Amino acid sequence: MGVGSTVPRKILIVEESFDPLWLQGDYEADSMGDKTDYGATANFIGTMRDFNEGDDVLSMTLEHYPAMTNKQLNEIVDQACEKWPIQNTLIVHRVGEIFPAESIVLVTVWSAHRNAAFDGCRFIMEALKHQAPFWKKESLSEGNTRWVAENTDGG
Amino acid sequence: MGVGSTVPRKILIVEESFDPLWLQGDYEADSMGDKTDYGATANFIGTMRDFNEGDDVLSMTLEHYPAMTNKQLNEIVDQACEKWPIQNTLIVHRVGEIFPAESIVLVTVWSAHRNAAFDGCRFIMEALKHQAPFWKKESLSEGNTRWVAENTDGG
Amino acid sequence: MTIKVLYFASLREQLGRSGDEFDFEKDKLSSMNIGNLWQYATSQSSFPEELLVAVNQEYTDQFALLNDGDEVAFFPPVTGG
Amino acid sequence: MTIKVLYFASLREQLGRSGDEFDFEKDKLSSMNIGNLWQYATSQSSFPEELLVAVNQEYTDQFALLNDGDEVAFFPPVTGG
Repeated sequence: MGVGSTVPRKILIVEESFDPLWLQGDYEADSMGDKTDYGATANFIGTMRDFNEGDDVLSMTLEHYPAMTNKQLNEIVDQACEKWPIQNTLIVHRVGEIFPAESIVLVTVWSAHRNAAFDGCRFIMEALKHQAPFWKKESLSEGNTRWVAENTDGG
Repeated sequence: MGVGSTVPRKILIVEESFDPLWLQGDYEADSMGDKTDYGATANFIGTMRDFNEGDDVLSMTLEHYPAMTNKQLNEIVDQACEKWPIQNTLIVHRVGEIFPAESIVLVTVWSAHRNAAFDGCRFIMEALKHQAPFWKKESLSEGNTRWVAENTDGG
Repeated sequence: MTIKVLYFASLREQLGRSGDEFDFEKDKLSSMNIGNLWQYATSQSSFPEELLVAVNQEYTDQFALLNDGDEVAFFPPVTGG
Repeated sequence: MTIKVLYFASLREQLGRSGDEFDFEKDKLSSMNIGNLWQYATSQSSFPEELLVAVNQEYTDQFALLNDGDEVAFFPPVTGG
């Protein structure tokens, strides 16, 4: 394991609705509260939309593979920390039934420098979308359900 | 003026310490609270560090050119909105005397798509750094002051 | 020689179960790869192109070999985030 | 013909003032560009390479012409964010 695995991070899988900004502020106060050496924080929040592929979506159910989720997300953070000088990372991902306008995912990266924060946050988010074992099933307004087939690049 | 100028945004210059996450949540509740069509929110927070160029920095004083700041930031948001399908933008920038660990700047971009949110947020942040008329003067631990000479690319 | 197999999402629904637990003879296990296990477990003759597989929570492919106690997971493309 | 000139940051400190207000004859103003105004206002013979200038809050350069009522701002490289 490289230097990446020693960089602090918090990875949280939640079954209830969460407030990403509150969690970020809370975690920052806890783990960065005494630090004055980070100059850049970048985050991304994914929110449930009420439409997909032209259909109205009433709710979604997010399934995951708990043991692998945690392992994969930690490896993704390690990879990011080996690429950029990252000081801390917070990942929160929702599972279970979720409704429009609720938060699905939060990725926050703290660094001394803005390129590392921006690049690291985006890298983690893209890797999460393509590697972390989560699956979405949509409940449509017609009463049927369908599995989301694939994550697009940047969609 | 193109489509960009019609996209909602809030641009705030503040003279007191501000809580970027609280302001983002508050603005989102006000201006996006009834929306279920945005899937992606990206933000960047710039925080004052207690060192620069190898020296300890006790505080900074941020000066700006108020009439131009507002005009420039609006133009930058317009440019971003013409490049990407952005739904809303919040920019908060601190002026006056500021201390380590306090927030200097917040840029938040809301969009239906994550690429637009990431790219738009970064574009606005880089343009702000290179075009918006703000200037930083550092008070060093040796008792002297100095003007920050130039913003680096991504530093 | 125990192999635990997990199925997720649409695959779980298609198969009507979330997993299997197999007990193989040592000789049989050492002659099997993931592709063989997939055929054995699901009676599907081919390994779908888009199917993902992890052994002990790490991604691998259909040509990987098996060891006693492995947890093998089959699942469709991931769609989190 | 009035021209308002503003100086910011280190330039303001060097000059010891935050601005000037000039009243030019119409003929004089129409023969001046920003570079000439800079020389007139600061008695500096050359236009520093890194110096930025805005007329009516929009970036421009030393070759731009002036109009009655313009607000001209000179300042060093910006360092916000």
